[in-house]
Amino acid sequence: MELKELYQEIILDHAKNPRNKGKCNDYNHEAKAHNPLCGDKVHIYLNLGEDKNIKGLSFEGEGCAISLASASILTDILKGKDLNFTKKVTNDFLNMLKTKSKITLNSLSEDQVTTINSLSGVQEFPMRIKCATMVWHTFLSALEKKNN
Amino acid sequence: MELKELYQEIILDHAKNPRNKGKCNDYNHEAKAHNPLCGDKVHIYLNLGEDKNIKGLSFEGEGCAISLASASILTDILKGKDLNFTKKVTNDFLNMLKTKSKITLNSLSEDQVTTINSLSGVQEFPMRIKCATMVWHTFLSALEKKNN
Amino acid sequence: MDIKNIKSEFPIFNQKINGKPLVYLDSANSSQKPKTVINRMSNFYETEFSNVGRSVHSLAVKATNRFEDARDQVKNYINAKHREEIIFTKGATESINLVASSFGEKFINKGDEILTTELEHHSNYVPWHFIRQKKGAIIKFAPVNEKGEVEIDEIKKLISNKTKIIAITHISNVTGTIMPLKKIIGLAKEKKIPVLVDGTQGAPHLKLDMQDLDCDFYAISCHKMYGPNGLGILYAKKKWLEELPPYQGGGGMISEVLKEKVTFATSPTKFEAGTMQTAEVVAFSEAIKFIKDLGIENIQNHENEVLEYGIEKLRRNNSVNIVGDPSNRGSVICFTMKGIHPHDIATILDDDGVAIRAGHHCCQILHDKLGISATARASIGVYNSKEDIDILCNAIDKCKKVFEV
Amino acid sequence: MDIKNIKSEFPIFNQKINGKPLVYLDSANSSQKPKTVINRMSNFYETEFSNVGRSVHSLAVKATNRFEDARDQVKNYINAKHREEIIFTKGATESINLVASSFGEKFINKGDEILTTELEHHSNYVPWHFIRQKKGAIIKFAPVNEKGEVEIDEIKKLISNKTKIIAITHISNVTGTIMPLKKIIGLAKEKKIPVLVDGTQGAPHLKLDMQDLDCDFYAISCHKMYGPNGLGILYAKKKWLEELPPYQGGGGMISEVLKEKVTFATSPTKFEAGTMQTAEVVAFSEAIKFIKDLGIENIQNHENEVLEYGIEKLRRNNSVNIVGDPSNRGSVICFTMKGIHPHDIATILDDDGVAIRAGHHCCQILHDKLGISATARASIGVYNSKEDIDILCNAIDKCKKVFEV
Ligand SMILES: Cc1ncc(COP(=O)(O)O)c(C=O)c1O
Ligand SMILES: Cc1ncc(COP(=O)(O)O)c(C=O)c1O
Repeated sequence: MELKELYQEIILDHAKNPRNKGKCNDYNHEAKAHNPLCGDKVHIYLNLGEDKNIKGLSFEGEGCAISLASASILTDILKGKDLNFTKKVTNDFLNMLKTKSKITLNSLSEDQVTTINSLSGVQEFPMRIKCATMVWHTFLSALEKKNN
Repeated sequence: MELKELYQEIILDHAKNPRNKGKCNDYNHEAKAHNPLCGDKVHIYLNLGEDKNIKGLSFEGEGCAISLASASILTDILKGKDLNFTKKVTNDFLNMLKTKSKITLNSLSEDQVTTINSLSGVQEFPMRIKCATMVWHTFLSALEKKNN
Repeated sequence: MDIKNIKSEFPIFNQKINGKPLVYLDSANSSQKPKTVINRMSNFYETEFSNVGRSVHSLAVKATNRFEDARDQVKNYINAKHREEIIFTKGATESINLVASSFGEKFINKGDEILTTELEHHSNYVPWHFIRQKKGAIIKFAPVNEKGEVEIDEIKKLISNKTKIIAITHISNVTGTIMPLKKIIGLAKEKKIPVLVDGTQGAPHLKLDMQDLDCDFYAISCHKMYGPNGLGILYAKKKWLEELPPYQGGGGMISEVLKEKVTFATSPTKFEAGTMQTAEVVAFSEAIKFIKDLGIENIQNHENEVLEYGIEKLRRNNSVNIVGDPSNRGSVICFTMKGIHPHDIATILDDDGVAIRAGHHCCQILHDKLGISATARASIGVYNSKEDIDILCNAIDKCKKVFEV
Repeated sequence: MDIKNIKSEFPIFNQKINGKPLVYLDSANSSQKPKTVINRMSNFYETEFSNVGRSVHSLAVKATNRFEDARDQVKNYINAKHREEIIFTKGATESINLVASSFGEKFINKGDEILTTELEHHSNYVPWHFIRQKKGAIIKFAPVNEKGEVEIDEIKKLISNKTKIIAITHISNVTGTIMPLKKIIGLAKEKKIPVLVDGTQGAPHLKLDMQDLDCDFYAISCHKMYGPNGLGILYAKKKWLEELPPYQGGGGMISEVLKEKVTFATSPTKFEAGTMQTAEVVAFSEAIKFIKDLGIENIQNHENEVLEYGIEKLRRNNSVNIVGDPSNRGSVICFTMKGIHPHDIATILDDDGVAIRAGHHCCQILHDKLGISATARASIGVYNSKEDIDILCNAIDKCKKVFEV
């Protein structure tokens, strides 16, 4: 278990300067979650357009570097993308942490692949996997939960 | 632990032919007890005279050889005796099983001392001590419990 | 492993009792432990111990993984559908108390009926008695017949539209009766009545398949299954664990704790308040491995051989009266002797190194029905052999000599 | 035994964590076990195991004697007046649930008040929450001040003639505050209000004297006292054990069981339903021996030295903020770091072999009050030394490097 694998440059950057923090405009879906064992919290806001595109995507939350970076990376990469595509990325991401693989998705830029793979270091830290995955599960619930 | 010490001739005799079984005449005190772990039951009946003499003493009960013999021996030895004396014998008996001693009471006949000492073999069988003592405790409660 | 020599896996047999080899015929009370189980427990404390699920350091990670692995192994062993259906408890008694309390609190009201049998262990009656008292409910007892069986028709007769739950044993710890569970559960399903099975005596001896059995709750004591003390299991169908309120409150079982209100975690955590018996749970996975390596069918066949040999031999002894004669019997023989109280039998047998139990075996209602206050019980585990039965029978003859009957 | 070299009594330290010696600072979560305790447990299973109190054979006699001896040892160690006042449970959580349920059922009614503090562990709140829900009672929380203390005047103010019980911790597992129990109990006695002490964190560190303390209930977790998992103690004054209804129902706790009614045994059996954790109880008597051999005062002095050294050293670190500043503190330091979440601290510390815990430590109400969602906690046991603190502090500096703060 290499600490450097876990706290990579990219992760620390996202953790310290999380992208898309706050409530995005005109959000019409949202979901929240928390981890009672450690107190991490996350709240996802998203604007799903009629055209099934994620027009807006943001989060609020508190937690460790891994959970903040994961939320920041998620919002950064999935914003503006098509609904089905975001589901696929999410499943691939969750799978990556389960099976200790890396993500390879042609529709993501090389940069984006690098960014998302930066979270693969968590594989070696079983107690931290939930920190990385909680926001992705929350994103999936948000997709289901349309506000009215 | 010698089985022969436990199941002495005298004990088996009292167990098979328990003395003073049933309700004695004109009993004015009684008490009962049971051991929930093994199902042993005992019921003491006694007639305590104005003169503080135990005029009548008997028991009903179900149980193992040790408990039946103990009840039979108790009633046999204490019947007709003075209240204070019976309390003393009872305490000495209970003490004998606690401290692994033998009983020596001048006011008992040699025969009676032998009989009561036949129960001292129980000392070496800790799980059986309650079988021998329950009736003596019940006798003490009966002394306290006057019927009206 | 060879079932004929399996005794050597159990360190307890490396000793003499009153100068004689130990013949342990008290497994229905608690089974002895194979050395793999004992060693796993020490080894866990020596190298991997930490509290589970709460810390993120390396020891906690190891301990948590071992703990949750054990849950998976239990799930697989009893063929539950979901790992969340496995709750670790202190014992079968706690498992049943949990259901009686949580289910009873929510679903049992004044006048409702709890259906059970005259065969039950106090652990499958007293918890229901508490609910009867609290809620003004009624307990109905399906009667036991002279063979020690509960007839399915008797159960059918007692089911009413007030019946809220059926609580029934898998194997009687007195008569050894193996209950016709599938039929009873079938009946219950028709009426949509949930069934709790007290599996304490079933689990060590029979193949378990929760999906096939289709009961709603199944209670297990690990210490009777070659596992450690102080550990039990409650299997419960997921839908119940979602619906039932939590049982004990404390660390770990919560979702959010505020001054005004508390919300709860999902199952299994919801029902596992406070620090769990980590070492015991981890060691129990070795007990499951022990059983799986031998094969439960092989264990059952072996035990049945010993059991039948024992019953036959005791039947030939005129002074011995075997309690009950169920057509389907597992691992237990209760008996009485003319003129010798079971307590005395147990003491005399012990002098020959033979460990049995005497008393009402926590089944007072059954003993009252049978009209006897106590019985002697020889119960069989994987380590017993026909030679053990021979020694038992010789010791029984000695009882007659001591008592001159 | 030499307290400076006591680590060698604990097998867990014979290993490297990530290539470094293990520095175990998570004892408030669960303590490690000395080899005497581990060996006693194996040895008991190997040579003396049997179910207690139920059979009369030799193994059962041995096991029962060992079990009841352990009860005497607990009684003597905590200076209870009667051995019947010692109930074995699954842990402090169960001990408190037992009291909340049995006491609450009988004595708490609609509108009655339960007085507790903002410092409590979920295990000393959620069980009372259940009773609040069931009975329509009210829970009052004595506030914690900025030092992490609960002022005695605040408690005085909250006591009313509706207060039915006071439930209060001995030592906070977050701020380390040692509560002024004698004063609180004194206040309560004046008003004849019973007091339950959550002694989970007190028992491993402080001298216990129930007769002197004069509380009504005291809950202990044996696994935090160098004893085995899955075992706890409830001390309760005899008069309460006589008055309270039983908690769980099952084998062993009964007097007479009939179809219509059930009567119960006397204490302690009344509260010990089902098969007990015999091996754990027996092994726990070795944990008591371990503590007694060292002397609890020596343990306390040693731990206090390490604690004070730690607090001083952490105070000098500008990036570290220690939570609470109670004038009377035991064995626990919770802290936060600017720009680094406690979870990340714990992971980075682990890389240096340092085991701490991060989270809200089952004290969400306290964390909410402090306005922080999580803290890092280093907690001290007898095996810790000043060198451990030095390694902790170096590892903390490493956190700053990793996070470039
Ligand atoms: C049929 C039956 N049910 C329940 C129990 C209670 O199990 P435990 O004491 O392990 O909780 C027993 C054990 O004596 C039993 O034989
Ligand atoms: C103050 C306090 N109370 C209660 C508990 C609960 O103890 P257990 O989990 O052993 O039941 C703990 C342990 O985390 C504690 O620190």
